[in-house]
Amino acid sequence: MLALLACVLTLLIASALGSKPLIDTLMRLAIFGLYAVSLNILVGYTGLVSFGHAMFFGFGAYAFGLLMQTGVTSLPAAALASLALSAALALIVGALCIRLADIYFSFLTLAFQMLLHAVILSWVSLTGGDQGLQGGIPRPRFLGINLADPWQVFVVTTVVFFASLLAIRTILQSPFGYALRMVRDNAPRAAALGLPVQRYKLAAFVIAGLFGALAGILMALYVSGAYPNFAFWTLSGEGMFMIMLGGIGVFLGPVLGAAIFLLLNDTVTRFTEYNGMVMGVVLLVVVLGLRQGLLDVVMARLRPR
Amino acid sequence: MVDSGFGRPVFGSPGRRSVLKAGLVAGATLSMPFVARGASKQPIRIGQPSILSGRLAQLGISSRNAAQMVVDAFNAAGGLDGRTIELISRDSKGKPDEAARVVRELINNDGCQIILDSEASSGAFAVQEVVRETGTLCIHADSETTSLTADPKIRAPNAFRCARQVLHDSIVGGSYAAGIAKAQGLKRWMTCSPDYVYGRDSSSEFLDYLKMFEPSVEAVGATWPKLFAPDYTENVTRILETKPQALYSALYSGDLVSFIDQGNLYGLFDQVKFFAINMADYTTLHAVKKLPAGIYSCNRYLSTFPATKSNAEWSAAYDKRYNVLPLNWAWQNALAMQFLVEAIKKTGSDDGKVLAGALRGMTVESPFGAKGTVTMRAEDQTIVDYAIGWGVTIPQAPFVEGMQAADWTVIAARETEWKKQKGWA
Amino acid sequence: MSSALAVEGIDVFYDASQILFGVDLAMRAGEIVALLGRNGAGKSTTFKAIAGIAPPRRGRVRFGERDLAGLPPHRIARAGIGYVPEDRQVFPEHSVEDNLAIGAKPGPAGQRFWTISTVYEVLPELHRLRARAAGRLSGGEQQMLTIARALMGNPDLLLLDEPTEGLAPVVVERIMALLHRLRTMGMTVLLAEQNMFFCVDVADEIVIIDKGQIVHRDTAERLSQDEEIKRRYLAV
Amino acid sequence: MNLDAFAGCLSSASCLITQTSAGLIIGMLLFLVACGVTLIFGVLGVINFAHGAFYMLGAYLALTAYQLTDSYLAAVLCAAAGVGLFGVAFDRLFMSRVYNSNVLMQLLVCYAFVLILDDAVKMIWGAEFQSMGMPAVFALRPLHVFGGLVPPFYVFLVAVTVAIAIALGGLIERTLFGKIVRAAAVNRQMVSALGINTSLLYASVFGLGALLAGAAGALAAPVRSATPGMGVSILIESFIVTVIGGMGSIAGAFTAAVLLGLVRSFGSIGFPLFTDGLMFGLMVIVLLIRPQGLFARGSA
Amino acid sequence: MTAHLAIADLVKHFGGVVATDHVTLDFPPGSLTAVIGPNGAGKSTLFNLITGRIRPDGGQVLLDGADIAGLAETAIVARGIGRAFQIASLFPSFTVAESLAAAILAHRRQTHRMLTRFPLAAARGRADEVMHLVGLDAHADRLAQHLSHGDQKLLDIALALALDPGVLLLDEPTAGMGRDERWQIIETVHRLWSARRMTMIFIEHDMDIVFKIAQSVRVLKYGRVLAEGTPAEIRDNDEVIAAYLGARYAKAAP
Repeated sequence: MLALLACVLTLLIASALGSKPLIDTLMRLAIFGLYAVSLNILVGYTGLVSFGHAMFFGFGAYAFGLLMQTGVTSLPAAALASLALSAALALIVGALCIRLADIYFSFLTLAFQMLLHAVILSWVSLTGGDQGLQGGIPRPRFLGINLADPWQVFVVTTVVFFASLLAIRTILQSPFGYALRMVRDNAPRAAALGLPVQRYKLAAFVIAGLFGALAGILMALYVSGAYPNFAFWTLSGEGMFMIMLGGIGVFLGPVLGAAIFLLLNDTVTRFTEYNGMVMGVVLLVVVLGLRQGLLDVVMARLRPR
Repeated sequence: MVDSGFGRPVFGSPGRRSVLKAGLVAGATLSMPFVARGASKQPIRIGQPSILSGRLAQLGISSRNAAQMVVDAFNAAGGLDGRTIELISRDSKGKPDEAARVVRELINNDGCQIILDSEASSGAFAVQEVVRETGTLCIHADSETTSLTADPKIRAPNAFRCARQVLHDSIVGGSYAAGIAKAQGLKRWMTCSPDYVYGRDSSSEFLDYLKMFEPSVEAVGATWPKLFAPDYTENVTRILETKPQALYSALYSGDLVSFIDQGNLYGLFDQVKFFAINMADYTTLHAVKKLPAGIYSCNRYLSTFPATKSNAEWSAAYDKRYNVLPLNWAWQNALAMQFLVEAIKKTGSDDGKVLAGALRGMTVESPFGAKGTVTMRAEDQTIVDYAIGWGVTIPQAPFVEGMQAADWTVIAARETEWKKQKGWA
Repeated sequence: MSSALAVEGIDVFYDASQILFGVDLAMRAGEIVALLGRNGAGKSTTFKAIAGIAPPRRGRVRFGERDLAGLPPHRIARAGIGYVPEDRQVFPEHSVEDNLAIGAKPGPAGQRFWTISTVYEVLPELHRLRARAAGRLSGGEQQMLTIARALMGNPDLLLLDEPTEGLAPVVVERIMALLHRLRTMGMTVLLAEQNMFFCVDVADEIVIIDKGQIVHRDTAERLSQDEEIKRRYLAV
Repeated sequence: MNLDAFAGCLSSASCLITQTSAGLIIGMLLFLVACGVTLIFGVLGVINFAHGAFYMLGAYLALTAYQLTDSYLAAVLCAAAGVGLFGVAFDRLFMSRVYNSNVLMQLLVCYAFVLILDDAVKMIWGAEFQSMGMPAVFALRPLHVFGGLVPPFYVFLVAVTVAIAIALGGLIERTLFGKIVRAAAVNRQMVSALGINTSLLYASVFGLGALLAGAAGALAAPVRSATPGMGVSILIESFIVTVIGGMGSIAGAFTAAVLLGLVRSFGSIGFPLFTDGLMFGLMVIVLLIRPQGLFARGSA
Repeated sequence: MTAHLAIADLVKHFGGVVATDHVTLDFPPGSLTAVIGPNGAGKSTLFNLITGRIRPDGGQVLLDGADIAGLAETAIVARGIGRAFQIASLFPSFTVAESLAAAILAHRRQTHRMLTRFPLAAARGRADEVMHLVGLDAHADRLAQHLSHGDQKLLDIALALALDPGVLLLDEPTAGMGRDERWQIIETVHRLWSARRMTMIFIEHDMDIVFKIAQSVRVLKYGRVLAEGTPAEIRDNDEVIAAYLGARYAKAAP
């Protein structure tokens, strides 16, 4: 209900203001917010520190873009097919990665991501290499929706974003979600209570990959293309940045983190080309000063002992 | 309000909700500074997305410098009935999605009516998609990838290109190299270009035209260092192993310098004739501490080619103002901005459609023209008749001598043929 | 001999759980005191608190003129306290001689009585094993090595945590002999033990710890006669 | 894929020699950077993601020192010392605060420094790429060895790297400092209880790792142009080396670096368009089969 | 009387060290047994072997006559062996009620449900029951990480109880506690046992507690069974006394 309300409210505010920059900002926020939330399913809720989450963002974007460009006539069908492919990828990569513990898990996810990145760069005939998918992504009408119209793209993105948040939240609030937290908090104890820990790690990996890919699909729609840096390690790093900024212990923390990250990025690039310097300093202050995300701090203050 | 079941609110508690809202409101206010802008005598805003940080930062910086010089001259001369041009350059960090965002922001947020795109190719394609959607007038000033304006699927009526093209360079390079191959008996050719689309296109098209102009040559191998590779040892040894008589490379900037430094160690350039299309650009020429004599190169930018007074003056003015010599990207952006300024003056308008109409087929006088002028070809909205030439390096200024200028009638003929083959013309 | 240890009312916690409850313990220089108690009574924690590894939340650790509580372990070691942990903690991939070399340092007054050669003199078996990786020594040899490693730091006070645990009787005898020798050299030793009879043999005084508190203190002779105390705190 | 060329090279002595020596050279430069990463991880348990940035700093410091003194030796020493000191400060002021935190915190502190240092270099030295040029002593013709070509500068580089590897191995294996460092890697608390200031020890190890990165940047400066952001690709490659060799093993890093160098030099013949993919593929395979690396905790 | 849980000839090596050396023990249904022994006697290893956290090198673990040795930990838990740990092993970010509900759902294999809200009503009711049983009702909504040490130990036991186990293994339930807290927790444990008559095995160092509540005692030393019997028998067993006071010197002592 609340998600629906927030969704309608967002759309109303946006249409009332009718401001294109606001719409752009909100769309990017929805994309990166969803991406960060999906990463946080792993990092925050399951305790799996993936260095390679952008792999799914990039894969989703490319799969969708390529399907649309190579003649799938229905946009929802292409999106669903891309999601299915991404889930299959996540299943395979995840099954291999979760066998490893701690830092080795992280490294293996990174290695797989860089492998995908290398494939995207090398397979020029399919992916366009470093120049990305060119010529735009066709947007045939479906169900009366015309995604060639920016406003309708915005509406669809917003609806998908809130629906995804609702879905992720439902999952995280379900017995399944609590099982993931058990794995995060104390995997050996969870096993001693009869929980098949590895299976749950894998399921979390696939779900996170799925929503990461969905964010990638939205991104492909937004920029009307797909680029290798969608699957580059820097985007994985920025995902971490976002969730650390906003807070990994609170559901909406990553969304806030994404919002701050984007606003900071957009504002700083307006005034200086030394964007990295500013972002680096902010990151240092958050990590060394607060030692947790903003919403984590707020929640820690609010919670009675 | 939804509870977790044990009385602990987890989602949408008032605290977090208001934080989120505050963020949105802050975002909205930050994003709309133009709301308060006055209406009279407002400047004509031109947005320039470019790479100002990271390994390609000098691309953006020289682009910005050159465009700013033209803008300043226009404003100093009184602008358009007192209306000045404001150039807003913004960093995309070389990421295509960020370039798309910056362009949207420049258009929607900063009220730019015109986009001067100073992105590398991948960014340019992203910018192209944005301006296709918004209909904003756009000139790409740095992307050399031919398909951007040649491929009917990709080009857009409101988007122009004011930059050299891989195809043009390849035709010229092929014909120049064919002449030398014939004279010196260079039969075995090899390529060493960066492993990305520009490098691959450049190598294959160069070889195509080389073979067309001199059928006796054969390509005996190719090696593909990756972009920004620190190390070229394996490529150098690969070339030595293959023992070609001549080598073509589309490496540029720091990568080309590293390649030359590392090739020198093996005495590579004593053993093969080296055709480096991107050698003749000042930072590259200066950065190579021991520039081998006898490297064949196309001009990227040289103040001595075309050997005209106006070219030398422009170069000197740039050097004086920025204390650095101009690069290839500088002349392209200077010219692009000149096209815009002349279109504005000619039409007295800042309307994109009107300006686009004026730009199509426009010819301007320019130090960078092969014969003193450059034309924005109407059919595919890209420039022709700019100066292209090949020469040979010498270790000291002016670094390149024996420049042979290209013949644009040959280029035009071959280009038409090529487009027909592709089904684009 | 002026240096003496005085532990005053220390409380030690591991996270939420309190292990020591106001432990007091004083000893004079040149004395051998045994801290006796069952598994989990708090002996090791007391030692870790003194050595700075588990800093006390409350209380003081006076050593000579200084309060060591809260100092990092290396400062406490340099103040003249040599620590031999209960599970020995040799550096397993290092040779015996390297283990000793890592422990080498002058004492707090700059004395360098204990060197590799004096240690080998006292413990000739270590000389024989000097090139062997410490991880491949037997339990008794490892115990000798950790004591020797602590001696290499020329301490004024030696903390020996359960030196006989899990060792064969013949090895226990060797350690006993070593302690007698150290006593004649004037070394101050605080010893943690579960083994009553070992304590009676080597210690001047015995302090009994139970459930994180000091419950009894007496001379070794008197305590060995006290069946009630023995049954209550030590036997089953 | 070009398997004919690959087979052709394998059957030609001069090709084998040239490509093997090329692989060695690539491997040596990789090792120089990777050994710092592996040293810092082996002792401190910290993955130094800022190591590539240290390498960049080394290259720039060397460039400036060379311009000022015209002495390559001074340039290398200056870069090594400068970056080493920077590493010590970085450890004491920033990293030491997150030693006890999770990997994520450490990663983010390093990431912050990658961003900051890239921009700092741009501010100080400018955005244009710069090249040091070959010092006159090394501007010699390449040597011919059994039909293969080997440049003298690379002979020097290989010699220096092998010397550094041996010195580092000796330092870690033979000296008291090395013994203490190895002991601290196993049991920091016990080392501390023996009177050794482990904070200082950690800082010095971090400084040593940084010094090696600085030296690597300086040693590579004559043949690699310097630009802001140049550390990234080196960082990724040295991570592959570190992971394949086994985190913490100097010998492992050396072996893996040579292995990777050979993969690159022969891969450029057999699979010219996918050498990057080959390296990541190798990393994936090693992680799957032997996650602790080929030489888990070998000599360090 | 057949044993509820029986261990036959169990062996476990770690490297060259024998941690469990041909141990044979049995525990009758509804018995309350203490396992004692010096450090390193193999008590915790024994628990790990029973619950399948580590695999035995040889021997059998018989639950109601069926061999469960070598099964996965989750499979063994499913057969009704619950376990609490020496250092309370909890889910720090869960409230007490959430911890228990999660444990119940995990045990009932209902954690795969993604669309229902946690906790299911049935689990919640059962969680309330268990909370009441161990007396943690008042702390239902406090986070596990914020509980006192004693309450953390209780919660750890409650997690095991939530599985409604036939056999409950408690590893040092009183470790790290003050005098009064110890007795509180031990009273709770004893009350649970007498109310529910499950087979309960606990490791303990506090002999006062052992002798007060245990029906029978097993003594381990160096991975072997040294003695077994009633508290009174153990108290007077010379070998046991010697093991604690030092073997070589036991006879020499006056």
